[in-house]
Amino acid sequence: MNFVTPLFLAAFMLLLASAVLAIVTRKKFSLVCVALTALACVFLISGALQIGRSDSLWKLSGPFYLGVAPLSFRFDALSAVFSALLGLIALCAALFSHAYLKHLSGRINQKYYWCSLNLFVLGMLGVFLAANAITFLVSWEIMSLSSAALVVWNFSESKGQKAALIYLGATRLATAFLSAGFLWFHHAFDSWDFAKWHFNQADLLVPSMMVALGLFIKSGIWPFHIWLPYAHPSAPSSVSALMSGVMVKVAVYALLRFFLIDGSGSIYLAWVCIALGAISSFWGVLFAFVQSDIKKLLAYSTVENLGMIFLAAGICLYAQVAQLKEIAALAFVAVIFHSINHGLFKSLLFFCAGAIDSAVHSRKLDSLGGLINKMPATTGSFLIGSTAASALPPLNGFVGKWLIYQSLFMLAASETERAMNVLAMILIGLLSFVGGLALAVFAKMFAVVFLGRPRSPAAENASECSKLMNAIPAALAVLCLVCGCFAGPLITYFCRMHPLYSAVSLPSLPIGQIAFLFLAFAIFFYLAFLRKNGERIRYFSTWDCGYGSLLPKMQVNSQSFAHSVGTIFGHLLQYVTHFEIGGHDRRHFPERIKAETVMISLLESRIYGPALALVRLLNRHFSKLQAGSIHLYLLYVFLVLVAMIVIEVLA
Amino acid sequence: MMNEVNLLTVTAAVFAIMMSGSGQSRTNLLLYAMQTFFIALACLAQAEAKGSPELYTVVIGIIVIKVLTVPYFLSWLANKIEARSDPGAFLPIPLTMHVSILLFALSHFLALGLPLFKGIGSVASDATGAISLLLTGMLFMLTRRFALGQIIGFLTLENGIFLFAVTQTKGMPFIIEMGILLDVLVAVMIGGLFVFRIQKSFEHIDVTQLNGLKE
Amino acid sequence: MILTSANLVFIVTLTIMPFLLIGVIKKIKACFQNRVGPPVFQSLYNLVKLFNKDEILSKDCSWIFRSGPLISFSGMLLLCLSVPWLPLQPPVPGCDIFLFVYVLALIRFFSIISSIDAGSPFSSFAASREATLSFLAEPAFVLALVALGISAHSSDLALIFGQPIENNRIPLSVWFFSGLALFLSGIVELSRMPIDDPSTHLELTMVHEAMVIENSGPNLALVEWSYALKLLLFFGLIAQCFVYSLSKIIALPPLLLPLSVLVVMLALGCLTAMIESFSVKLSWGKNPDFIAYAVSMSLLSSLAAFAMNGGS
Amino acid sequence: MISIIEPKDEMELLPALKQWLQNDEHRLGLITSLDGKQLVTLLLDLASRQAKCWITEFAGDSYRSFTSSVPQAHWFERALFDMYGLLPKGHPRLKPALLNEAYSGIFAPLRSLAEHDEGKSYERDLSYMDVGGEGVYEVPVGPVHAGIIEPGHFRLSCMGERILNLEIRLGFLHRGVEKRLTEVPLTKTRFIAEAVASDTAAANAIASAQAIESLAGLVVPEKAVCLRALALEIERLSMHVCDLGGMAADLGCGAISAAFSRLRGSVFRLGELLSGSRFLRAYILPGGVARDADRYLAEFARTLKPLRKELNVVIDSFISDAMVLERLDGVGVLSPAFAKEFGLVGVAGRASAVSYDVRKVFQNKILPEPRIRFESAGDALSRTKIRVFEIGTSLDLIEQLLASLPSGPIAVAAPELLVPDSIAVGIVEAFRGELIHMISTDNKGRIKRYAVKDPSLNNWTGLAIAVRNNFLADFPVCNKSFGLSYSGHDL
Repeated sequence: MNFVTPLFLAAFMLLLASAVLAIVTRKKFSLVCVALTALACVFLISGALQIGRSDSLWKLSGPFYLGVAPLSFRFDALSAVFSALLGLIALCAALFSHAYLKHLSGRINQKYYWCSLNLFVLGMLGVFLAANAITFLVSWEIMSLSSAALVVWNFSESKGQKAALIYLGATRLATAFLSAGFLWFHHAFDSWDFAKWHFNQADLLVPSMMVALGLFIKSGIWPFHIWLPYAHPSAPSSVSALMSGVMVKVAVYALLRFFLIDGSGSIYLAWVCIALGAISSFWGVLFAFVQSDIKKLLAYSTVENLGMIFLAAGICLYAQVAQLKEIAALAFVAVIFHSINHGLFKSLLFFCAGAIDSAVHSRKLDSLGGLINKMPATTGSFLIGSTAASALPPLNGFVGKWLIYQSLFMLAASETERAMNVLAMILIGLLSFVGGLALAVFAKMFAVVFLGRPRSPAAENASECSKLMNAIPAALAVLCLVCGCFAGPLITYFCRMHPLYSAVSLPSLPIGQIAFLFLAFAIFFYLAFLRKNGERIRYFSTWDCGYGSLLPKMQVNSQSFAHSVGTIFGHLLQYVTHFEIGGHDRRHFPERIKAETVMISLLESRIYGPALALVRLLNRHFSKLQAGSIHLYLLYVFLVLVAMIVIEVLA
Repeated sequence: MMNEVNLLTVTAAVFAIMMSGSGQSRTNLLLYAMQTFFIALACLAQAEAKGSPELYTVVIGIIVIKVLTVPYFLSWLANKIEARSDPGAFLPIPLTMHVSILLFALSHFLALGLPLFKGIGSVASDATGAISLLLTGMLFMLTRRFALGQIIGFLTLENGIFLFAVTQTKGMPFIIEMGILLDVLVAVMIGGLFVFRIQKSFEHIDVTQLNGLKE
Repeated sequence: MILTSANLVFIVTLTIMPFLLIGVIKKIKACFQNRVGPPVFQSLYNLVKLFNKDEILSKDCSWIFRSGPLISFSGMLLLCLSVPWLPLQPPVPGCDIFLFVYVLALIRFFSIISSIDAGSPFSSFAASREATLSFLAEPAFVLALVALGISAHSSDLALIFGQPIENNRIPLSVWFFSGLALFLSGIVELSRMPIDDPSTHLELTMVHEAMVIENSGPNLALVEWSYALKLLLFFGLIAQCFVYSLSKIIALPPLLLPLSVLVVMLALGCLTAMIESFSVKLSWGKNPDFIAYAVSMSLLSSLAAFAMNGGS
Repeated sequence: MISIIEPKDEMELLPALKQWLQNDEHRLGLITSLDGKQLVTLLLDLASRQAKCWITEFAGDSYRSFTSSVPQAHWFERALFDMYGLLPKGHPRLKPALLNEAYSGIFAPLRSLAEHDEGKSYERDLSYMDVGGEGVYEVPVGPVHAGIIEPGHFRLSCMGERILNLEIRLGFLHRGVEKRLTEVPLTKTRFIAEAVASDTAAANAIASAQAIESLAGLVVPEKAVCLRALALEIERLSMHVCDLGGMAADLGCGAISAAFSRLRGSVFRLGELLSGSRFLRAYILPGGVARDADRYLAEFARTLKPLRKELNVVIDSFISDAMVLERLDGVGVLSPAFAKEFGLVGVAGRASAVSYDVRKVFQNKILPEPRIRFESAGDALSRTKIRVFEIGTSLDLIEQLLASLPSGPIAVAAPELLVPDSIAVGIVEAFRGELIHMISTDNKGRIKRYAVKDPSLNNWTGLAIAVRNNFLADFPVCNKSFGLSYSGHDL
């Protein structure tokens, strides 16, 4: 008995109902909305789990025809995986929001929030299930607009305005490219059905690049990443979790669906993916290191992880062209697995960031510290999230990264073009560098937020937030651990999803055993050496060189931790420290010194800024053409007509 | 596969790469001497292989002039003008080393693409070291700020040309090779004098400052 | 884990060798300073002493503080049992290059956060230094191993190292350059001169020593023990690189292989001691230049790996 | 030498001082007070080899601060505030120099008991500058240090690895030396004087003896003058070798540091042969020296000869090492302008183009003149180079003194009482630089006020300025290259 279609249908309906309910009712709707959304997510997950390997198609016809094509949905393993992820994160986000919104109460319109959130989830679900271009675009638009609405919730602040504008601009651009590409494909294949399209045909390079470009923009990969660090800090944490955990994966899903799953590949797209992926993983982690706002840091880390996913996708594409089956299968699994991983740990981290924000009312790393004693549960989840994000064994982040490394390693050792071997080698070097930096980023963040002494009174007086807000990150942390330790079956499952590689056997890692041995060692040595000393521990203040109590300022903070890196990569980061020395005799006896470090985003200042300025300049000139006189417009029409006739005649 | 000459030339090139990663004059000179010594050895191996006796004289000439005299003279000079280290220009010095490794890989591919002089029994991959030396020398000259670095870069470049000639041709006439050696010596001496002059008139030997002399 | 003769040798050397290495380094340094120096096994005696001592903890620190040494020791021990630092099959199979690198990273992560935990100004800036240095050196370390792996057509460390000589397909130059790269990045990872001075008393210049400045008693013992194991692990791998590259020139009898690796490890200890007696600790700003050398060596090693791989 | 005493009006003091310092041959020696009712400004005229005291009487317990025009004065004024509670009005950074948190606000050590009974309390500003800006953190170092050194607290404000500001707090060792020196009998003075800073025992003893001798009108026998100079140079040699060894240890060259320590032992041996004490203690007394070394001179020469050779080998291998040069080059730069304005002395001064050396100006004419060298880079390298050069100079001087040692008595008897109502100073080039002991007598010829100015007093500010914008990890190297004294400062 197949319950898939009804389950999904129910999920759709419930989401829609929840969205409508939020707007319509006037009373205490929040709880009902949460319940409806959560129920929808549960249906979603159970539906996704039931899909298995059988594909099925479900069409909505009649009134939902939309003029050109019916809304049609397809349920297969790939969409199942991603919708399961969506269901899970959306469930968490809905439950989390319920508690979290109290923190924002007064500043956020809850009706508006719940409606947008439900639509957002609905849109993403639509994209994951879309079987034709129209359905895809419609869902895509719902997703983009509702997420934009969620980003702009504090439109009154100028920061929020800027974030919303940049985000909206990026989404518009992405939709524009996608639509153009889809139109072209429709023209080529005379159908809106994805099943009939072949993206990797050599003569359709231009439209597939357009589609890819749209996806790149949406995924926030370099150099289109600039909307991420604006949108994430601006949106509420639960939305950031959903955006970073799932929404950017929509682009990955589309990439998989359009370009990867059919087993052919375009070599040009492979190069683009590899290049942009490599650059953005490096760029993202480097910028993440020097950030001092938790959510900005997490946003840049998303850029890094997306970079790695796209890098793996590029390798998969290349290997498909070069007929390297094993590598292609590895990279394919890596793309899916790391998308899931990133969805899990990044949303976990964003939820924790929300919890911290609601407890301390600050996201500035340099005003936190010492939260481990105040928020023990959040600390535990955050620690697991950080270790997963730094790709440390035995967590899921490591397995994802290991798959990418392994595919690169096999590529470097394979008998293919020599240049590709060398490139794979260089990419391994780059990834290890990125890995080292990511470790530094998350070690810094964890240590500055949770350890040491509190750096502000707010952090001093923080207290643990509600149980629900603790339970959700904790559940995700457990999932991270499970996905890491029992990665073997998952890897096999993901590999089977690809129609061509289901028989390929992949190298595997005894990560579960290693983790078990490690744990056994740790417990044994704890019991052997540390525990029996319990009564022989004396407590004393931290070594202060005999001067007296240490101030909160006397421990390294986020910016100082990253300062060396900032100076080493000063050119890329545009990292400059300004000094302000004041006083009556500032040469000999300065009375005030102030040091301020500024960073100007190279891309924004050198590329996007001038480009925007150019557009504005052109606008100013072109606006003269639009004088508002009907005669002028008639003149234009006339001129165009004449021009077309001339062209026709000449042709 | 590797033969002796190849191994020696590649070793010389590796020394040149290591040289390009150091900003210290004395380390540079030491590594230059090592590099030239291995070139002399390569020359010796070539002499063995081809049985050309006049090459032995050239080897002795290289060792006396380029391995011993020139580095010694330059390190004396560096001491004299207190040019201990070079801060580098255009590119950070550690990056120069990585770029020169890239150039090394490039010269490997380039050498594989060279037309072979099959008749004289040379192997294309021998040229890897020579081309790499040439490129590294040029890069070295480009990335150093002080005149001493330019001289060392020039010498490395010259080593590359010499090595190319030795490994890829049947061998230049003896007299020309010796002449080149003497030329190098003279060039270094004159270069040293220039360094002194620059030092004297500008109080430092930063050649980027010479740009300011243009009208 | 089955108790074979190889495993027995492995475990016996694992218990003695780390302390011997540290002892030899200290002894030779003392020699250069006209001192008699501590007994060779002093670090072992120190360990026993520390395990019997009381522990002082900072009031500001949490459970993270004590987890750092514990995780670092357990991880090191795990690595020492699964990485073939002696040319024998390790007791625990299945460690590949990337797992090795990332278990080291796990240890580093926890040592960084545990050093910041107490909120000491010294250990927290040392943690920042450790993070900076290690990610700069990471590519050198990984690429050196990967170059070996590419030549051996496997990423399993047991198939790269720990092989009998006749099975060893990796060319001399790859062994040699990887050995150099591992040595240079090992200096960074092990915080030895000229990156970090392990015998200095100056808190402001230290890296590793300042990170563990708050540890005491059994906690400190675990830190020191895991450091000794790390030294063993790195020196074992480096020594194997050099021994294998030597074995390409001189035929070594297979039975002598583990022995000669042990000898080379001690020789590396001597070399380290010499560097530490005569070299100058680099200025903080010059450390990236030093690490650039390590990266260069690993790049050369990978180039060699490709050049030699071409024939097959 | 007996200094010329000139009364100066409070209003004309500052312009006069500014005018005095316009001349390159003039220096400000010391600003202090006799009993808290006046300012004593000691001025040195290097051309005419004279010392001059301006005595400014003023009412109340505050005066106009000089610091804004004469930066060198700031530490003197801080010390005056600590010792007498004299408030310098308009001082930009009036923080304790000699006292710390442990002393109550009422306590001013050199004020009379009567004034203490009045119960006047002083607000001591014990804060540190709070360097602003995001990402700035503070590293407190000391007063208990990891090495076995004396207490001092350094508050470093850093941005990452860069030092933005250093504030130095000393005074943890306040021992009441100056007060005690006025209380003990004249015959015991020398023991306390040489304990002002025990690594500078000979120089302190000589300065003290010189001041007392001038007040007693004694002429020291020539042989004693030469033996004293010998002791001074041995001390200089030993401490410079020690400092170089410390520098080598801080840079991490264990072997070279050990070699320096061993050689310092040989220098101690020289001191023992000369004076009977390895640290030259209890050797110099007013009127001459305590012991004739004739019997040991042969042994002395035998020890000296190989020492010079060995020292040269070790120093060469240290200072010609390219890595050492690179390491020290450009670290801890103190520009000549700052050095001049803060009146730096000694090695640190000569490394920043302040060529002043007491031996050139104030020493006895019969002694051989030292070669003086100065550098203008002002970095740790130049300080090390100057130190190396001075080791050579000291060895030369020791050889010259040994070759031309006059014969005759080694001491004359010292009197019980001194010339009343006058001020005398003893100025010596200690190994750290200009050391001044100033003694003022009351109307009965007893010591009324004994002031000591250690060379470190001039130089601590130099250190604080030199480390700005350096790497945090370079602070020990900067500190060692200055090689300053804590106990000499904390009297």
